[in-house]
Amino acid sequence: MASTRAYTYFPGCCMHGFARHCQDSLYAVFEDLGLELRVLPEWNCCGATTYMSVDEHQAFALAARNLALAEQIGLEILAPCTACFMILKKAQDYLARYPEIRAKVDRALSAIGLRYQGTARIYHPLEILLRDVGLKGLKARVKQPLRGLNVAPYYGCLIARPYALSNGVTLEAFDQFIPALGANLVDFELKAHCCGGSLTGTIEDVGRRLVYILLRQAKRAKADVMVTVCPLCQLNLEAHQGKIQRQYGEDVTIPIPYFTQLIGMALGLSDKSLALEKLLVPIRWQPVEKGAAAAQPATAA
Amino acid sequence: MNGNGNKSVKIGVYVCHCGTNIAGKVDVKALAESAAGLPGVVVSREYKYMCSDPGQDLIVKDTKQFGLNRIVVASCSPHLHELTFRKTTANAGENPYLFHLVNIREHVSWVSDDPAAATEKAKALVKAAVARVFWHQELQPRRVPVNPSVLIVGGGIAGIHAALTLASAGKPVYLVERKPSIGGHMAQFDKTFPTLDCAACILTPKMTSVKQQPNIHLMTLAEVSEVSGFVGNFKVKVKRYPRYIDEAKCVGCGECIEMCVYKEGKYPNDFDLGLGKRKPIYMPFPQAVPPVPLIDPATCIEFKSHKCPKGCVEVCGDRDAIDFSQTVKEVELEVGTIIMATGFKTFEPRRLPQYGYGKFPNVYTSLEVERLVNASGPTLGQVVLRDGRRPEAIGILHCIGSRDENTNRYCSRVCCMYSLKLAHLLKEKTGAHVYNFYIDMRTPGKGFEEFYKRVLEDGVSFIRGKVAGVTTWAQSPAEEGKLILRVEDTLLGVVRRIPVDMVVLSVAMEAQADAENVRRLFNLGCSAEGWFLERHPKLAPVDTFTDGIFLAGCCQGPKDIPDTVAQAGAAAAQSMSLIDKGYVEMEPNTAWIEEELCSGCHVCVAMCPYTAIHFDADKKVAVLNEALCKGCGTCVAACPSGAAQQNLFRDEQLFAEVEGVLV
Amino acid sequence: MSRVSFVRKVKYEKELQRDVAAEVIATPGGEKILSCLQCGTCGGACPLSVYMDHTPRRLIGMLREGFKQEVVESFAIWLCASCYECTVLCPAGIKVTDVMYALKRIAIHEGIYPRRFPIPVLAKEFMEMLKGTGRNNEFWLVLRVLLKTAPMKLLTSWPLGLRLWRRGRMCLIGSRIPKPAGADLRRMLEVLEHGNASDVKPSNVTPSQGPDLLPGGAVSRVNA
Amino acid sequence: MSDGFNPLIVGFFCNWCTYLAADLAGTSRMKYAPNVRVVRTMCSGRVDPQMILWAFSHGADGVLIGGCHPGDCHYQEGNYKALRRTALLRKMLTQFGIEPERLRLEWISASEAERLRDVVNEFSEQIRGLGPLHLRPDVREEVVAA
Ligand SMILES: Cc1cc2nc3c(=O)[nH]c(=O)nc-3n(C[C@H](O)[C@H](O)[C@H](O)COP(=O)(O)OP(=O)(O)OC[C@H]3O[C@@H](n4cnc5c(N)ncnc54)[C@H](O)[C@@H]3O)c2cc1C
Ligand SMILES: Cc1cc2nc3c(=O)[nH]c(=O)nc-3n(C[C@H](O)[C@H](O)[C@H](O)COP(=O)(O)OP(=O)(O)OC[C@H]3O[C@@H](n4cnc5c(N)ncnc54)[C@H](O)[C@@H]3O)c2cc1C
Ligand code: SF4
Ligand code: SF4
Ligand code: SF4
Ligand code: SF4
Ligand code: SF4
Ligand code: SF4
Ligand code: SF4
Ligand code: SF4
Repeated sequence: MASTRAYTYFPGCCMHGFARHCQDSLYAVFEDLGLELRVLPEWNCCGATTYMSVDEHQAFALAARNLALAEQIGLEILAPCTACFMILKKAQDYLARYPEIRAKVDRALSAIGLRYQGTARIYHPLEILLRDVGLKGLKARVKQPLRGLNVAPYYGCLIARPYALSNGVTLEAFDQFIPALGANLVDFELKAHCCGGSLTGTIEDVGRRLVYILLRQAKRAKADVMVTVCPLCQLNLEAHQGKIQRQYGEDVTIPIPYFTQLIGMALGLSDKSLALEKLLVPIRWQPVEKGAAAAQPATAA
Repeated sequence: MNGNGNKSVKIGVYVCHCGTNIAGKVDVKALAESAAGLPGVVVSREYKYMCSDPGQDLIVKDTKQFGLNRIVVASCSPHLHELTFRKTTANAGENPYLFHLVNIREHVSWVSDDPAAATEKAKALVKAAVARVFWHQELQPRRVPVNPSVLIVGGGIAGIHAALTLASAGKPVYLVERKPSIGGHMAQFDKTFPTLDCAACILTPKMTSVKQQPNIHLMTLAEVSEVSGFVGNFKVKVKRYPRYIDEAKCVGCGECIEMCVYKEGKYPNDFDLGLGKRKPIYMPFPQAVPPVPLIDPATCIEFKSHKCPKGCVEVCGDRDAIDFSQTVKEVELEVGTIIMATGFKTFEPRRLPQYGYGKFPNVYTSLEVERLVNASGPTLGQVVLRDGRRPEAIGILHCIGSRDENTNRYCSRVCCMYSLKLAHLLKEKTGAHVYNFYIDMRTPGKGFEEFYKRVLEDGVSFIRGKVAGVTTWAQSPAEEGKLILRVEDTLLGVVRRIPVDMVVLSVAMEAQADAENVRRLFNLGCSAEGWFLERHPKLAPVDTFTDGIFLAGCCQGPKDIPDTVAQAGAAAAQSMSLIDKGYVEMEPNTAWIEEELCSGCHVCVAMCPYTAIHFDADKKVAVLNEALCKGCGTCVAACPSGAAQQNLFRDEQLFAEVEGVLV
Repeated sequence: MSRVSFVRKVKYEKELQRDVAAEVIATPGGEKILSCLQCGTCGGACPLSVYMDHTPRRLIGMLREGFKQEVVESFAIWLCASCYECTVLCPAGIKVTDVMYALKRIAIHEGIYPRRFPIPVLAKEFMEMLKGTGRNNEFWLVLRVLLKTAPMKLLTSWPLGLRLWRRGRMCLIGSRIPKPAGADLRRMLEVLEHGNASDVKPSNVTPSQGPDLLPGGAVSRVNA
Repeated sequence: MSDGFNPLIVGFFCNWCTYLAADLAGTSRMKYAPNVRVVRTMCSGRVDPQMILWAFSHGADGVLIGGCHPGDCHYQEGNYKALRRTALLRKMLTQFGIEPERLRLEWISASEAERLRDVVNEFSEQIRGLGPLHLRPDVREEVVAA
């Protein structure tokens, strides 16, 4: 990259919490590609999917505060958690379409000296990588092709649905980053099937079953790893593998890297900078000179 | 001075209740009373139905009794009843153009909430009309002869039926079809609902008659490229694309196809929707009319490299019908009326990726299945899947691309019925278990419900629920290798997963992809979905807003073959009624130029889109040719000295009207 | 001899509360419920409908007819994972996910949900936490929810916590927004709260505890 | 709200498109603001600046011209001429002290009843916001003479 491009980075709560490793690898990859992330100062929680169940106006205001702050900076917003991403986009959409909501939110924001204009541009980092680095650019920078690694892409619900793909990208276009890294793209039909999200913590049995469906299907499709683009899905898919295995009596162990971890591996970045050791199910893949190098999925720790 | 010279103006005002359509919102009594006080008004009345005979008689009687010489009726849109009341005025012995219609239904009562505001608006409009009609003059409509030739665009069953009807009444017909053969969609079907008669058996004789009828001039591989003129006297340019085989010389023996250097068909056949293969030289389908092959230059070796041994030419021999030198030709036609019969296209199911069309080979569109079950189709009527298997379970999904805010809102009207037909045929041919997934079963037509009963008795499973998506994601061994349909059975109240081998998508009917261009070419209206707009949905379903152009078949909206044929007959009759009358009366709304006022500035000359105005260099004034003027009024608006004026829309009339509405 | 028990299935008009539909129609996304075709696309698409007592379609159908009690007591609204599949596919353009949110809000407002049921508790705790720190810390959130709903589950949940902690993915001291900004945030939320307080209509449903469904109560449905 | 001010708007609607859209709005029973009074012309190209000024000087608070979409004119290009004319006239209006927003030109096809409704409602509101048009007497004379 000739010049450095910069973006406003909206981490969301999980990137500061259980998804540290996602954040580490995101920083590492972006830095390597000459893209700069500037954390949105004073950001607040986007409200997640939960707040909407209690009060919709407050939920929209939470998102709008972040957008108003970002508008002051003017850079494009990157939201690596698809829940944040989707909620920010949905808030933008609804604030534009429902004057009543807009009026209420405006009033609340003005009480704290903020103004929301609706000009923020919100992206998921994967969209940005494909747009600003491009497949060709990515390919050119691959130092350690992930030869022989069978990768199932998993996007989850939120990046695939109404507000997200309004940026005009399709999941099939997203998929292409996998072959660009030298890995094998696994045709994974359930790539946008719901993983149950928070249900694993609330209505556990149902939640675990949804995760089981995905893991089993990925195994059957002969995937060595299932790559995610959302820290929530990432945790959800990797955290319960042991329990699921006991419950269904079936080996469902499969590493669930965050997509920047996978990209970082191909870019030749160090395991440490990608926080690979923080995955609950480690990736055991050794770069091999020639011939197919199969990943060695480990058992759950 | 007024439009009447010095005769005093006596105006009669008539307010229509239209049952409660107007009276329910507008205070018709108050309206009539307020009109009575306007200058020049001699009599003002309200009546239940002005367009009825007693209503019209009222006008005639008053005119005689009070010596009225201006009539204002406040009722519905002029597009509906202007003509009616002009006739009434004429019946009363006055010039029909001394009349003016005020639209207080479509523009007032039906669109207003508040009765007081509606009444006020109606009063203003009536006042304006009274002010305007003051300036009306006696006018004579222009009569122009009607050319008896008819142009029919599109050779599906609609175009074919209209052409045969007109031709047998002795009218010369030009039938222009874009494809190499006429027949349209119907030619692709095996059987037709609800009687299950064989499509070819009923269509082929009609197609052959087209060929044999001396009054029909058939042009295939042709498209209209330009239309000018007006009702009775259209000038049309038609582009004829090369077939590379001379229709006049070819006897249709098909030997050339046999002898083509390609031993087997290699390229997807358009008519079979790619399910069958053809050679570079081919017959679109066995019953094609004209029964002449064509060469596809994109695939023929001679066109690509000029190095083909040309088995085709050799075998054609003395008949010498093959002509690689043909080029695009343009012909000019003169016709009096035009019938649009350009049909429809089917919905592209790739727009709904959840159904896996294009991804899973065994997901088909209904039209493809029509070819599969067709005895003369690519599989000779054997229903075998793309992977060679015979299906044991088949799911037919209704409403794909219809009744859906994400695609088309409307119901395509025929797909319930053809889905029933396909369920029956597929079951008969394969013995498979067939499921139909529907939202509502729409079978309103003669013999349709009986057909539904019959298919119910065939043992087809009818599941009320729209399938959410098609996957290959198996949850059990029984689902392995199948296409799995996930659906909420809304009548039984359970969610079901149903594995099948074949999925049939009952795709919607949509307006042709180029409907927008065609519509512009012919100056037609179009509904938001792209269907050509009829003049009135109930009372003028085959007329358009352009006089002399009529609609037939699915270009106007989705419909089945019986309705298509009925409409084609109606379009032919409308066209014939113009031809047999021999002339049309044109609205006398042409412009004229007052020589004394003309300053010779030239402005109007450039304004006229029909070059109706030229400049007389000797007199130094603009001269207007009334025969060419179409009455747009653009020159009038542009003339800085008020020399250009337009009948029915003179400055005085419009200024008075504007002043009138501003009460 | 087996005994047959009869369940009354009739519904009388006087038992219905038609105003509940109006309430949902008034919320963003719920405007179009009257144009629902009852086609079942949502139910077919929903990854969780197989576990639901009423599918989203039925909920909308019942909502329109005023079956308020059944709708707000439905377990289905809590199963909805906000995956938006239904919303994308609905041929009537209904934002079914938003309708589910609206129903959750009505249920929470009126206190109708299974006792000790974690989701509403989670939602409320989440809200409290945000008002406090402006950000969410999963460790404390989970702890607080579990304490209120199923303290015993702490026992089965700790191994995961431990694994995350070992990998540095669990922070006991949550990230919070700087103090002045935090005050701002609370202020903003309060403005809306007071704005809303006047909008809240008094409930005309007898608050009910609904079936006592502990989280584990769903097990029998799951093995379907 | 400017105390119950009910704007008067003259609508010059082309016979082939906007007039039909208004008919369709009627047959579809759409409800819209009652402020626009329609004068039918065969083409938006017939509407001359003088007529518009005449309307303003005789009490109109706004003028709405409805024509066919570009490329769709029943008479080939009358609508382009209308477009050019209104653009010029808007400049003139300012000199007379008439806000140029009081003159609006919209392309509304025969099938766009919803659009017609929205435009009428929106324009009525906009004019309501601008308040009544008060022409100075001298300007009024000038306008009439123009
Ligand atoms: C899968 C399917 C099954 C059906 N089964 C039945 C059935 O069993 N029974 C029944 O009653 N109805 C059935 N229908 C409906 C039936 O197809 C239509 O009613 C009928 O075909 C309409 O005829 P048409 O002439 O209006 O249009 P089309 O058949 O579409 O013919 C239009 C013709 O115009 C030509 N054309 C188009 N544009 C131009 C142009 N610009 N210039 C020149 N030519 C042009 C086209 O090439 C075509 O030949 C079915 C429809 C479908 C989709
Ligand atoms: C309740 C109802 C509501 C409807 N609403 C609508 C609607 O909103 N929109 C719509 O499009 N359609 C509607 N329809 C359908 C509509 O009524 C018909 O499509 C239409 O009336 C058919 O017209 P027709 O001329 O064929 O028959 P008819 O209206 O029945 O006219 C037949 C005429 O022939 C006369 N006649 C009968 N036998 C003889 C004989 N042997 N000798 C001499 N004269 C004879 C009869 O007296 C009668 O005057 C409705 C139908 C019903 C029943
Ligand atoms: S081109 Fe010649 S060989 Fe071919 S069908 Fe016609 S006559 Fe027969
Ligand atoms: S020229 Fe050759 S390729 Fe072309 S049709 Fe004739 S034989 Fe076939
Ligand atoms: S005819 Fe039947 S299948 Fe076709 S759109 Fe209408 S309801 Fe759906
Ligand atoms: S018989 Fe009449 S009312 Fe009944 S389904 Fe048919 S059209 Fe509808
Ligand atoms: S009215 Fe229109 S068509 Fe007639 S002369 Fe004037 S510009 Fe030409
Ligand atoms: S615009 Fe008027 S004044 Fe000028 S040449 Fe034409 S008619 Fe004469
Ligand atoms: S998909 Fe939409 S229209 Fe169909 S039942 Fe669900 S909410 Fe109703
Ligand atoms: S958003 Fe909720 S109701 Fe809709 S499909 Fe997803 S889980 Fe089901």
